[in-house]
Amino acid sequence: MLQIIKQATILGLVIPLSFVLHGCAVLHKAQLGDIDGRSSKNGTPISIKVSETTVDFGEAARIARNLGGSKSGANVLGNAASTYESYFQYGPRTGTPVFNELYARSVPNELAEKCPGGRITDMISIRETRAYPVVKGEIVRVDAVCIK
Amino acid sequence: MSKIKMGVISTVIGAMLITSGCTYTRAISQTNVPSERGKVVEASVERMMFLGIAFDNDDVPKLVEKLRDKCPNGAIRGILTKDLSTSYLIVIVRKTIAQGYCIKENLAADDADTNLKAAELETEAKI
Amino acid sequence: MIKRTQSIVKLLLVSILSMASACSYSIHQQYIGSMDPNASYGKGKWVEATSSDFVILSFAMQSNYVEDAYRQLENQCKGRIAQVTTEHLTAYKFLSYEQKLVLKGLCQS
Amino acid sequence: MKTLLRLTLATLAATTLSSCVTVKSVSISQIPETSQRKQVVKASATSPVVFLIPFNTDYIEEARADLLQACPNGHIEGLLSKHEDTNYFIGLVYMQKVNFTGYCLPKIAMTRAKAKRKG
Repeated sequence: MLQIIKQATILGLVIPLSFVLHGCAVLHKAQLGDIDGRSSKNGTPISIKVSETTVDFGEAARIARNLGGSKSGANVLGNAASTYESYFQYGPRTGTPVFNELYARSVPNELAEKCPGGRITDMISIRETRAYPVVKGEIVRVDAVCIK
Repeated sequence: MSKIKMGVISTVIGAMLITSGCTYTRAISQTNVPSERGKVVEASVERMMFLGIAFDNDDVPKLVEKLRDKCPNGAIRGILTKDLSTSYLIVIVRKTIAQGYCIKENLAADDADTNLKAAELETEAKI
Repeated sequence: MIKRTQSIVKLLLVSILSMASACSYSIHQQYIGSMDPNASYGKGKWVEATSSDFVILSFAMQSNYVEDAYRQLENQCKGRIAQVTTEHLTAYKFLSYEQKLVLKGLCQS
Repeated sequence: MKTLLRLTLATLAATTLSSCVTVKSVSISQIPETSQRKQVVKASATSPVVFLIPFNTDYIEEARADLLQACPNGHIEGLLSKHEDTNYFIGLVYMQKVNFTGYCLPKIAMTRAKAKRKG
């Protein structure tokens, strides 16, 4: 009986909350560069956005554990996910760990491609996360002005 | 509810109460500092988030415009950015502050290549 | 007793293997530094520097890898570096991690 | 499984007792050419966080003020700013630190160079 109440509560809370938090944007860092007076008049605004989709094992574990009974498959999966997170994602983190080290490495080249022969100014570098239930989108975004 | 659960909950609530109003630094950055440091300009963007929930961060890039408006006829150099986050129980306020020096644009250009020219002249002198 | 020893040995082997290879990462920042007013893309060449610090069980007593990367970058360019981009990330391993700093500079020489 | 539990406990104990340094953010600005990398200027400031209570964020401005004082007439380039936390007790007690390192390029560089050329 208790189990049923528990599951009903979770379904009643987690699912609507998932919709509420749908596409929630989390800002981690914002850093500015120099600002050039000419930029506002002669420049072309450019924006680079690179992202990587990943899974939050901790969140997945919590949901699975709550949905399943103590000996259910969901619970076993939950424990596995939680163990993976504690032992293999141990250390400082910004957002949720991703499985591709290089997703943000191309940003300087992309800026150079978007502003060939010119220079950039008024840049702001933003590190953010687009958070969906269990699934997360880790984003690096740079807004700047290209002057030629 | 078990004693452990109660303990955990009360600890969490206690921590929330204690840390309410505390400001944490998330990131900083500093650009090259010019020699002319006469006019200081500062701008910031702030957002209050219930349960820390926000659906976009589009207000953050506006910081550049805000700072630019403070120095309409010049360039801003030596910008120090402070990215802060303050928690008030169930409300989180994130604030990004940028502070720099408003200088004449030709000076900004000079600052960048003065020493390059100087080095060239010194090499000429040696020859 | 033998079984226990075997399981510990297995666990140690798995740990060593896991420590040797990272499978998940956290990109903390990708900061695009300011660019000189007299510089432009296509003028000069890109130089790169990477440094890292391997940390077991959070025992990180210093963060000199940041300065190491900076020195590496400036040593690669005698001229002026007109723009520097700074990427900071963590590569996770078994109960350990690697802090990395990747710098990319536009060398005007 | 028991070994794993022991390992976890060991980890917790280790992290509790260790003073581990974590870099929070880094920024590097344009670096001058070799001949101009002579006068290094440095400044740093710290601020403690005790049981999750930080005292202020002014230490960042304090460090910057010290840096500017170290190079009053010139401009500062190749600026490396490093913001780090040193944990002393399971993330409840830690020290925030900001470090600035750069090169001071005195304004007299041009005049001296011109004089040299004339001479």
